[in-house]
Amino acid sequence: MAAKDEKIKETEKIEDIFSSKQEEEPRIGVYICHCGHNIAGTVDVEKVTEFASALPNVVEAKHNMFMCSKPGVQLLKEAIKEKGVNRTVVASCSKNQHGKTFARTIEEMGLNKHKHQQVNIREFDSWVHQKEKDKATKKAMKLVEAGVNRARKLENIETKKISTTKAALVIGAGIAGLRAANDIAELGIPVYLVEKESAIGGHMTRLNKTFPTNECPQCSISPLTNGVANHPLITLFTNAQIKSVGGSMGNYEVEIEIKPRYVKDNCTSCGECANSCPVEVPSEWDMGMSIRNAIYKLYPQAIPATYVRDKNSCIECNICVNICPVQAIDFSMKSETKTIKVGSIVVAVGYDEYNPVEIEPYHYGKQGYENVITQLQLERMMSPTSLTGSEVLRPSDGKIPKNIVMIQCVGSRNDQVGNKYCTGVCCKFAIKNAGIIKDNYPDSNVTICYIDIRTPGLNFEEYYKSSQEKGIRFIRGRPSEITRDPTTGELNVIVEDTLSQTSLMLEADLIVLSAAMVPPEGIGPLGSKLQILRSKEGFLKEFHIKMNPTLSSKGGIYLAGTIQGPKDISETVAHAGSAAASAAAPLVKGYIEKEMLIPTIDYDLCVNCGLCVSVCNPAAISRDNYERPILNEIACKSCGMCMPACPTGAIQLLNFRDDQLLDEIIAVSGGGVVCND
Amino acid sequence: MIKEKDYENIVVFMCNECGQGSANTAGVARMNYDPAVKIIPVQCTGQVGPIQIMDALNNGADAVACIGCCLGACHFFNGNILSMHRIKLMKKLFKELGYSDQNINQYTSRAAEGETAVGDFVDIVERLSKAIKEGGKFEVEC
Amino acid sequence: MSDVKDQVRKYKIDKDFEPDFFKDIERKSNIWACIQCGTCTASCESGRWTALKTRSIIRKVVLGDLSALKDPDIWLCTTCYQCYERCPRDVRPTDVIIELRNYATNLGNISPNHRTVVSYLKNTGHAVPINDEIKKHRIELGLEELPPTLYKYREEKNNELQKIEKELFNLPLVKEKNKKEKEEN
Amino acid sequence: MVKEKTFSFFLGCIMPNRYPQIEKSTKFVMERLGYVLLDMERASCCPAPGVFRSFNKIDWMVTAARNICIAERLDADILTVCNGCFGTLQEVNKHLKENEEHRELVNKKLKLLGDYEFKGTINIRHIAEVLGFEIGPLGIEDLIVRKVHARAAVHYGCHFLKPTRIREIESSENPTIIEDFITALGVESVRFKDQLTCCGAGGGVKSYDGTTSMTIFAEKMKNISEVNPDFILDICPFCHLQFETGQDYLNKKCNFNYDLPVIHLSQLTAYCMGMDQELVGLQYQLMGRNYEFEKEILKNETEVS
Repeated sequence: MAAKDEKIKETEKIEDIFSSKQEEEPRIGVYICHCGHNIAGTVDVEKVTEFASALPNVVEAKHNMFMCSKPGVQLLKEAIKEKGVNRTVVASCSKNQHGKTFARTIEEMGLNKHKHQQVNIREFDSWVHQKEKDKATKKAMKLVEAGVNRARKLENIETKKISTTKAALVIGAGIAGLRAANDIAELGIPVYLVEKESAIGGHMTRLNKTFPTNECPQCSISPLTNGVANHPLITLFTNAQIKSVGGSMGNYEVEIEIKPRYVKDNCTSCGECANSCPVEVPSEWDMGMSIRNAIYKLYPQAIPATYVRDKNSCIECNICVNICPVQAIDFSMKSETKTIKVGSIVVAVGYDEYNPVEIEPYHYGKQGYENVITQLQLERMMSPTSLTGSEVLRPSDGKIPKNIVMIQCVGSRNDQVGNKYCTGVCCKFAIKNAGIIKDNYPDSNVTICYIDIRTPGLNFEEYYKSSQEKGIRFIRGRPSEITRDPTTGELNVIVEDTLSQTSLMLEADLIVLSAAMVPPEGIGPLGSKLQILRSKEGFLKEFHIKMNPTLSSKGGIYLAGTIQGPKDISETVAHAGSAAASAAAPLVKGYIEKEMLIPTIDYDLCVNCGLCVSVCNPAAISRDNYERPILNEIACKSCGMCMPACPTGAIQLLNFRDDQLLDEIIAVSGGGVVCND
Repeated sequence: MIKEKDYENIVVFMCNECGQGSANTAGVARMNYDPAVKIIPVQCTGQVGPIQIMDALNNGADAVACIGCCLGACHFFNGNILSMHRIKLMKKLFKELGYSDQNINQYTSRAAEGETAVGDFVDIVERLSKAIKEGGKFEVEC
Repeated sequence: MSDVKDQVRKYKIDKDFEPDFFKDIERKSNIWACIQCGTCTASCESGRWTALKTRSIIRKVVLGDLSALKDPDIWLCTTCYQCYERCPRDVRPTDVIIELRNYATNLGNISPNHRTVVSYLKNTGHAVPINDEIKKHRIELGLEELPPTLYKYREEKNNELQKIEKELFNLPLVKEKNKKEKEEN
Repeated sequence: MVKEKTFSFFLGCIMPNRYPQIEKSTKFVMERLGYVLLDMERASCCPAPGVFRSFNKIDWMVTAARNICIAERLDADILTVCNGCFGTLQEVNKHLKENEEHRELVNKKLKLLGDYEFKGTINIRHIAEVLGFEIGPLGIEDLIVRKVHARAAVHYGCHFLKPTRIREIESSENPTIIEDFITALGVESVRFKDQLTCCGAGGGVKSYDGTTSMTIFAEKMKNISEVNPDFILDICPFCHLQFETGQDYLNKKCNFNYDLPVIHLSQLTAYCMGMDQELVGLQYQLMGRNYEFEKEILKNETEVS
């Protein structure tokens, strides 16, 4: 016992050193709530009150039937007014339920709201120990003591108002980016829209049809593309990318690099230049399913309609320069850099189709396996503007295939290639394309080899059923390989129909791989420029998977669409709309309120090791020119992870300082005042 | 099982989100658990360092645990994983020093399911009894 | 018409499975995560000609169906590792089959041919022992009559061949019938 | 450090006891290439990865570890010419280097067999890997005295490349190591259907159920005969045995008329490096006894030796 007392004395000594920081003597008011019978039925509130009143620095201890009621709150007000109470401890329900009520009350009385300490003796005590009343009472005492200990050293925490720049940046002009840009602009906020391709529209404009209604994606998206292109508040940068990002939540400064098109804006999109261009290269946009010239338009309905010159494949014969009726072509154009100031950033850079070369048994892209294509290639082949005239033809010989086999889960659900996730849309688009082929070529045999068919949600199971009714053959089994007979060149798909336990060798004229959605190329550098985190799959990580799927790891930067994870078009649009609303909110309001619950850095103790920098997820701590850590108060998320990382204890989160936590720990771990039963 | 008088105080650091959330849910559902379990609210389990854990043990706590969000659902991205690694290291250290590593633990829980928190508490007690049985429980010499 | 009493139960009940039997199997968690996609069966060269269905074997392990151990099919795997290479969930079916064969061996399910191979190893140190014709060939080729392997040193005192014979691959002699089988009989 | 340009030559079972000509060829090739081959005295069966591993994994590891220990004493990497031996030794070597628990267990059991302790100081090499990568097609070009003009059906076998994550040699779906090498010897590789499937012998199937083994093999032979090669080239004596006895079996039991010579990579390389056809030993084999290589002489043998 004596040893314990000594220890308390020792800690008091340390407290003395710290208390020199304290401006005022703590005067604590403790209030125990009965919560009707909820607390008082189990915990002996009078005993607890008695115990609390004997604790050091407590000037008043009372109990009340309902602390959250008007008379209860009045107790607080009177104590502050009459007894000079400057810290309050209320032992009642959880912080989330009425903690704020009491904090607001003391704020009304002129105290800082962080001077209130809420102790939960209902959810954490009376409700879970109803049968052990004595123990519950004892526990309540300990918890109240902990609360009082904690209250003793509570500091003032100010709330700052940060004004925001009323403009937003949207990166990526696919369906997600367009939706987000449009929604933000409709709220009256200027938007900068940056697209790396020469035209806006993204993957959706590549598709032939969209499920489940088989409607034309070009028709669905064109009102949006036209609307965005003509919106007075939207500034469009095509052929552009992000160079650097500075600043923090509410006020970002972004450098954008715009690559030259080599065609001026007075282009009338007549197409004379492309017709006369002697260079022909496979079109990346069409996944190699068509040919484009060195000067070209991404697709016929492209917006902006201005042509663009591909400098790498151009042979500079100058034919186009001379033939252009409006002299729009100018090879001397240079890339330029623009700096913009924005309050919020929406990242909507979309996805890439997985490249199946990694899955060697399927021999995708190998010589002799030209008839193995991906779904996106099939979409381009079937699209109205394709080279084949929207006919499905075998790439090897241009004949109409009789037997078509689709292979699901290529690059999805595969530990070996590192993509453990299910892309979730492949089943739907394979069913869609299989159905379209079956409609157009009723004599063809279409087989889909799947592991599981995943078509949840309204209309999709019906869509699946209708495709079954069309006579598409579904085989449950993942093909092990695509074999090629070296003498005849015929392809076979080897698969087990697991439902009938038969090994099959399917003849295939055309094999379509339903490749996964993967994070787009170049997302790593973009992520590090924005200083936001990525998930282990490579997509950008959302703030919380359920409650905040559009905010990124950093305040003020939001995610829209498939960059957060694979999604279909309707999910993407919904996600982008939500991102737009979140991104616009602080800009419409004009300011952000932030409680400065932040760490302080004691530079006398700091050894510049940088460990706090490495653990700080929102990248709020960075190093200055002298390698010292400096805190960006606005970016800080008050998690306190930097605290244990610090080897010298130089960095301390306000109100969660080591010594403040110690006081609380002493009480609950049994080292504090001994309470008698 | 150990007798109740063998231990008095189990200190549980619970994070602001799923940790305290699950304890609140357990309370609302009136689930019973050991009164020795006492919760200290923190911002994130990543905030709890060896200092706090040793403080608790030094001041008489019989067992210490950190309860955070599920892996992949930490509201501050990887505080729970950081804490997990930290406690793993501490366990290793305890073992090397000759103490049982069973009385410091890291758990996760789900705010919507009070059972997860209560399950964690039960496990803490079970492990503590193991530590006592092994005879290597960390104790302050005073 | 056969008597109703004579009918044998064709469905299985929970008691027929022993889910804990394979609890020590290596990489258990991976095996449990099998999605039954059939890549292994489709890859299986042996399975194209025999009743071997790798996927069903893995399924039986997951369920704890011990009939997998009595199944002669597990001995038809040529360990070509094609399934091992292609499995999207990294189950490594070849290793699972080898483990099953270990379990089956412990129960005494070993074919007489395999016992002969083991006896060769124990007697000569080789799975394929030398014969007189080959000895002749060796001399013609200018090699030593006997390769410098254990067999050459079999006459040595306290030779290691005897130690190997004593210590390794001591297979259970008779097929032990487990309780259930006895009951059924 | 292990000795450079020196190998402990692991014989295994089938090569010394059935095909001594492969042993002869390998010694010839390696000596010509300037390597020293050390005899591994008292080595045993590797033991075979299909059969013996199926009975008792630990005993399998112990026997293999014993062989590795013999080479560790010689302080030289092991050279094998057999996929089975390579499979066993490489896998056990790698596994025991990584898995402490098994290493202790195996070392405990090794004590019962003699003064052995697995230390993990050496690596296991396969002749095809040494020839194909270390020497390489460019390296061999200057050393050969004649080229063979022929079309070969190359059979890789299974355990040389697979499992790729343990072997770490090359892709198992599109390997080219042997093709690249034999092109330098003048031999053209012909692709045939299902080239990379098993010969049907492994995994103890040949001893367990000869009929299944032969069924798998018959399909293989059908695919090979369709492209009509001059000979079958393999890198494993067990596959060699299967190709030899299998053709014989099919001829006798199923009225086929196969007579394709089966040649190990060592034999072909030795012949190209100047070994007499007599010593290549086709006359001792069951198939293609009278096969003559269609050769192109590049230089006189004396120039080389």
